[in-house]
Amino acid sequence: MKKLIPDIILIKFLRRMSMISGFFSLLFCALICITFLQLKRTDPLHTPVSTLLQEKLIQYPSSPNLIQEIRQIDLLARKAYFTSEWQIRTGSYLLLASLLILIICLKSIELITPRIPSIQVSEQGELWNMRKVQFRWVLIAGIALVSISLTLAFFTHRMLNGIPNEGNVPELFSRSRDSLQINPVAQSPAASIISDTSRNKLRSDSGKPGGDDEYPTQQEIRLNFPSFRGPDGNGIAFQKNTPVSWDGASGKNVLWKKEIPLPGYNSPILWNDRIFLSGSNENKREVYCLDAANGKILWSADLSKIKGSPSQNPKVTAETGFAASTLTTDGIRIYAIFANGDLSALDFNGGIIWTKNLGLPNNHYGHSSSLIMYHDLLIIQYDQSGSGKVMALAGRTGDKKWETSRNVKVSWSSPVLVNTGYRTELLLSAEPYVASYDPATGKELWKLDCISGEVGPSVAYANGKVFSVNEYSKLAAISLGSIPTLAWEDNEYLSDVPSPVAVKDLLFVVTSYGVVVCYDAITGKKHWFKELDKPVYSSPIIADGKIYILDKQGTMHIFQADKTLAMVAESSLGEGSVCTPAFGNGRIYLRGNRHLFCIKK
Amino acid sequence: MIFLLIIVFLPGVMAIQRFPKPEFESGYVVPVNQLPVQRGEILAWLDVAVLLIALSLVTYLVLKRRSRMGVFCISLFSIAYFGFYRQGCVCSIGAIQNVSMALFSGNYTVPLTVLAFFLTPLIFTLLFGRTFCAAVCPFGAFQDLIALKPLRMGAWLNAFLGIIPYLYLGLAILYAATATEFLICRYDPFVGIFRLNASFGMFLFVGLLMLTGVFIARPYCRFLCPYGVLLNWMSRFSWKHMNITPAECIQCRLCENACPYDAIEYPQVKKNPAGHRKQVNKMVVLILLLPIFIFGGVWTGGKIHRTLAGVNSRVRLAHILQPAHTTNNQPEIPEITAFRGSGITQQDLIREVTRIEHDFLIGSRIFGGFIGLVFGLTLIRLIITPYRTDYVPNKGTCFSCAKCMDYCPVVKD
Amino acid sequence: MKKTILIVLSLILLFALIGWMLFDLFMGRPELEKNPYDFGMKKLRETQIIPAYSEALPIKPALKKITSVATGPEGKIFVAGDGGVETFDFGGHLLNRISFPGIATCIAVMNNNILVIGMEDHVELWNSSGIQVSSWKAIDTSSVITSVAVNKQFIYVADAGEKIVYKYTLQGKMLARIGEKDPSRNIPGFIIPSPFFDVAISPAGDLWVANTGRYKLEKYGNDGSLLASWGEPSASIEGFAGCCNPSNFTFLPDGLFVTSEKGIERVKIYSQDGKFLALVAGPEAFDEGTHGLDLAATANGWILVIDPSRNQLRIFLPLEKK
Amino acid sequence: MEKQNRRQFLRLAIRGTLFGGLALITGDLLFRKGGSLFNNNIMSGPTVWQLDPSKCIQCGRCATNCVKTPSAVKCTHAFSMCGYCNLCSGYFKPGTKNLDTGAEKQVCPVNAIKRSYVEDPFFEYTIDESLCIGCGKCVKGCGAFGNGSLQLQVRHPLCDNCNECSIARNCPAGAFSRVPASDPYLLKGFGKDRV
Repeated sequence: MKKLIPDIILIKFLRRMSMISGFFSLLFCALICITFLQLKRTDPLHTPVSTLLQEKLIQYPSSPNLIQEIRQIDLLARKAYFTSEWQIRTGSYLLLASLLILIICLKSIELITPRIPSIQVSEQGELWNMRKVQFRWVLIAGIALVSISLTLAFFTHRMLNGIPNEGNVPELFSRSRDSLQINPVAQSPAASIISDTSRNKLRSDSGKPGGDDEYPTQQEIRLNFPSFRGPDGNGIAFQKNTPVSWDGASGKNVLWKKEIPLPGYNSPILWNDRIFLSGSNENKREVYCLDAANGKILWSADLSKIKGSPSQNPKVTAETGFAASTLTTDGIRIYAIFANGDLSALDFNGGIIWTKNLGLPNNHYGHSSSLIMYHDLLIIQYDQSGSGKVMALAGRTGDKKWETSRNVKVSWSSPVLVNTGYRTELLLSAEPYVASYDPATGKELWKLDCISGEVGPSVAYANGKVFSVNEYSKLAAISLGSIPTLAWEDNEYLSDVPSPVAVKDLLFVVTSYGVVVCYDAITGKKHWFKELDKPVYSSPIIADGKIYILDKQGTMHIFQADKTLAMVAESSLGEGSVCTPAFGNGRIYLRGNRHLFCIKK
Repeated sequence: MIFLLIIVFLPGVMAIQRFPKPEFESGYVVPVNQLPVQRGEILAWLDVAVLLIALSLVTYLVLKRRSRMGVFCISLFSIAYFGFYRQGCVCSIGAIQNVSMALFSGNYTVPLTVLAFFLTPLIFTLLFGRTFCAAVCPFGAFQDLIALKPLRMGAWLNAFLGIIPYLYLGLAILYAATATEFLICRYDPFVGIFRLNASFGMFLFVGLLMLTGVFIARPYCRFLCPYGVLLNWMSRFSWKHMNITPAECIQCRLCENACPYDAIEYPQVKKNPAGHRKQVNKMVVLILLLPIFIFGGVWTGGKIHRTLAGVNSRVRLAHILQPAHTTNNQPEIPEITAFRGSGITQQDLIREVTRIEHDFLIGSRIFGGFIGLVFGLTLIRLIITPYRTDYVPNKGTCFSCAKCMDYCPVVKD
Repeated sequence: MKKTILIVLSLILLFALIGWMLFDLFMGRPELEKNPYDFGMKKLRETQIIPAYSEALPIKPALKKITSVATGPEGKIFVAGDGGVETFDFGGHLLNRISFPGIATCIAVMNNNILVIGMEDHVELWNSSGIQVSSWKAIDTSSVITSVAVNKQFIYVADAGEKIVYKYTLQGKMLARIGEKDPSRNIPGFIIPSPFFDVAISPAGDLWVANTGRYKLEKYGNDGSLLASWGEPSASIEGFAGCCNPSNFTFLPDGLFVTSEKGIERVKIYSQDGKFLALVAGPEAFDEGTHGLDLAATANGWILVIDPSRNQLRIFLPLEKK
Repeated sequence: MEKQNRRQFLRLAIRGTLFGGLALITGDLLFRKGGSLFNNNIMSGPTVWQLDPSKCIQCGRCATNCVKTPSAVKCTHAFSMCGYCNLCSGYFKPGTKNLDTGAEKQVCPVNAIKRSYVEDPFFEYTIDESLCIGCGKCVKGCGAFGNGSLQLQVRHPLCDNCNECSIARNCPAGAFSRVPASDPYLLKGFGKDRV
């Protein structure tokens, strides 16, 4: 039988066809891609031009030609939108068609071309070595697989641990929790550590403010005593085997004592082998760095005349002084604030990194709120009569990262940073409310009207409960949750200087006239109370399961932090004190009216 | 057939007790919402019928008539019907997930039609080999169509890539069993083509896959398809499997390069140079190692279970809810809005997530063990000496596409 | 040779695809892609001005669904809801509870401490010790009573179903239908698209009604004539935002209006002639989508807001003038 | 050759086991409590995807995530709940003053809502589904201020009824679920609950 067209020609023709169709299919493919991207990017009504005009329209409503303009643009935009949709649809049809032609051509070429049976020696080679190679590669695949999955697991692990865990969580979490338990503090440290590390991670990859700056981990911080009332500012120290008995007069268990040149009611802070505190009078402001080993003053930085420092002195009372605010450190820099609003950052050798003045505080007793660090942010509570605010400065540069104004009266309390289970909250207390802020952004998380008067004590926190107290007001226990609410309140024993401290389900309130009360944190019923019959200004600290209360005459009253009243010891300093102790491992640093004492077991 | 799509208008039967609407004086009547419904169940059964017919037809063509042309025609039909008309969404491959979800997570019962789609090909394969892959599966048929310049790959590559489907299958079952998601459907490259509509990512995905498909024949079937794993098992022990030659093989070697899928086994009569005893020892060692492989898998599975769980939407939500995400400057993430609206407390969510992760721990351990086993067996298989006198299809990997038959000069007398 | 290259290339492609699948599966962050069709609610809910009030501890009634609040003489707070009425003092301490079946949709209090409680379709009178004084017969099957107001002689009942305000004697005798569409007396009639329809008596003794379909507050005389009206729709702080606002309103002792809105949840204070004065609480104080913020004001100027979404009675105290 | 026979037998045995396995799975799926055959929760028939408007938060993903363009999810107007407002917050941008159908005032990005006069002061709003892209902007507006009579629904003739709905996978509110094909729609406000 004779063919109409000889194969050669047919094949040539088919080749052409396939070429052409191939070209077209590529073309259509490209076009589809382009239009697709266009389509996905645009919402018809939100072309940049129209949005611009819209804004203009808000300024001049009912300007006819403006409206006309918008409508035209809008119409065009919609047209464009629908045409591009149409284009894609038709485009894909065409693409398919051309592909079909291509395939048909090639297939038929394949059919027409006479197939010569080929018997070339297969490249497969001997089965045995072939099998050997296969064997090897399967093994390789296995190893690769395991290693890949392990790396994957490793890299995503921390992030996955960041899940909030608090309250009665099933065992899967709680196990990991115990393993990380460092201390008897109420809120699971594991939770805070984990969520913090995870936040670091999330922060660094979402490039949040200060993400570039490094700062110590929670564990490091908790080995030290970097701010007023401990790492979190809530009166909890994480050190173990702390001394209980000493005697300043006889020098028993006193490792060293050192006179501090200038007076100041601020408390010492500790980082590794160094202690920092400040002193000031009307015209001199100094920060001191002492060697923890021997009490030698390693350096003292003179901050008397910094740029922008106000000429006139703030009016302060003798009970507050010019240096009531305790310093803080992030292990890289030390930050100090004085009663006239002078704020400075020093390096560990006493070099001044930056200074600024926050404006003379309008505060009739004198500014006394202490500083605290959140990651690389220096957080300052600046409640003055007329304008309350809280702000965060970048530790490295002193640039303001955020500032949130607070509708409060002037206060003397200090900020507290606690992890409430799935986030770290910045807790401030001042008339009329206790408020919580996101330390990263300054966004107010919640507030609750429950405190009044001239608030001096800072808040305490344990197990999802925040405790705030003030004289002539009340003791309020706030239970957090979706909406924080007042759990219970009491007004029998109130303090106007010492801050309360809470641990697990116990709350300890020390009144300024010297009564120690232990409450049940959940119900508010009193477990026990003890009259020291000496006034107390220093804030109590709980360390190693004991509560340390230093009265104004310098006697440290130490009780078990427990439901039942158990006196551990009473040790006197031989010098009056109103400052809060700082704890190092096996040591306590106490600032008396004139000296700094180091107590060692 | 397309016009068989029935549309029912539900009249406003639903009793509406609500805030009274404005009374109109102009005699305006409130229109009724028209709520048309899906195509009826009968059509689903019709699909099953079509599947059955197509399967038996292909089987007949391959085993009795040995006609490649017929198979080709059927493949065109199934591309047209299962592909472009049914939009590739009556799919045996996907049915794996419905079945495993129904098996493991209680509150889902698999529709009978889906079950039918899952079973029929398996049973057919158990009897006659992978005739489903040959031409009935639209995906296979489509790839067969575009395999224009199939190149042969080294046996080691086949072995190496041959592992992937097992992983895919394991993951798919894991996610379906935990009611997390349908992995196979999510990354199904071909529905996009059949629908002429896909997200841009999938569009590129399928484009590139087709490109590979030109040179590597049936890349999806061989190196991804999870259903292929099951079919492979079935086919290995099939009752009647197609053969290259209709009668006695004459060792003409014409079919050596006939198979674009490297599924032809060459004759093997020589003894292993390494010696029989050595081989037996190797075998024994491997068999002893098998438990270790499995435990290795279990261990690894336990390690990555959190990573795997991260895909689950609830777990993802728990991450999103971390305060680091909720800053006030950027617009709020919808997940958070929805969560707040849902009235579930964070604690409840955490408890739920913990449960899910626990399920995943168990699941991924089993998954790991399974993969370990697969490795072990694959290695053992590579030790065993085959003894073959003829050129025969590898019953596991052969798609029964009948391509090789045309190469065989032998005719049945 | 060419073959091997092709193979290698296509293999690389294959692996790239698988890699993409894995990446998309484990690293994909669908939640971060922004919504091109955002309605812009967040922007609308941002208020430019600071509230002139600060919030105190909310009262949490035991009632299931609280709907309405009223203040009585000697500074009692009455909260009505599903299955009863609870009475509180200013300290938020529960004084007593009246229980009855059905949902009390609104409440008003007479000087002699008699409670006027609007049920779904009728009105009941109770005395404060929990004894039912009387229960009037249902007005109409389609009635939806959303608010009651009472002065010395009359009880006014707002019926969102009938879109009318009824005037009753204290004994429950219906005297008049107020606010019916009447072009001759140029009364436009009430348009009530959704069941939010509030009435209140001003300290001056005038009857005010919220005509939510027209975004206005309207003042009616004893004879049912329309005396005055003010209000206009606007998303900005001065106006009433969108449909069915103001959803509720009440009066301060000095005769200022306190209004609440849904959609953009906010509580605001207007002067007697409808000039915007101050913001009590902005949207950020409420959950998005909170409907029906019923209002009441105490003699000392506190503003009580029913928050159905949190089922709390929110209390706002005026900040001292600076 | 008995070696061959042993092979044969082995194959037969394994074939039997495989078959048995399949049979087991099937049996379990069919006959277990609530299985495909004897179950009381009528799920054994084909299922379709359903959007629960009471969960929906109008995140706009129905428009962007559906495998079809435009999406198979459309805005549905439950007329019997509509207040027929003159100022419809689902139609007009917030703060619109003089109410005409000018493009600069419309919420809908694709002009899919038709506003027609009924009588003073009532207007009827109807959705042109051929235009609607299911973005839910109007739904947001209507729900926030009005009765919420505008609701998103999966329009089933358009829906491909994927084995796994890609919107469902990305729905932040988990508003999608498989339901029996027998009653595919769910509109908020029908039945007991008042708006």
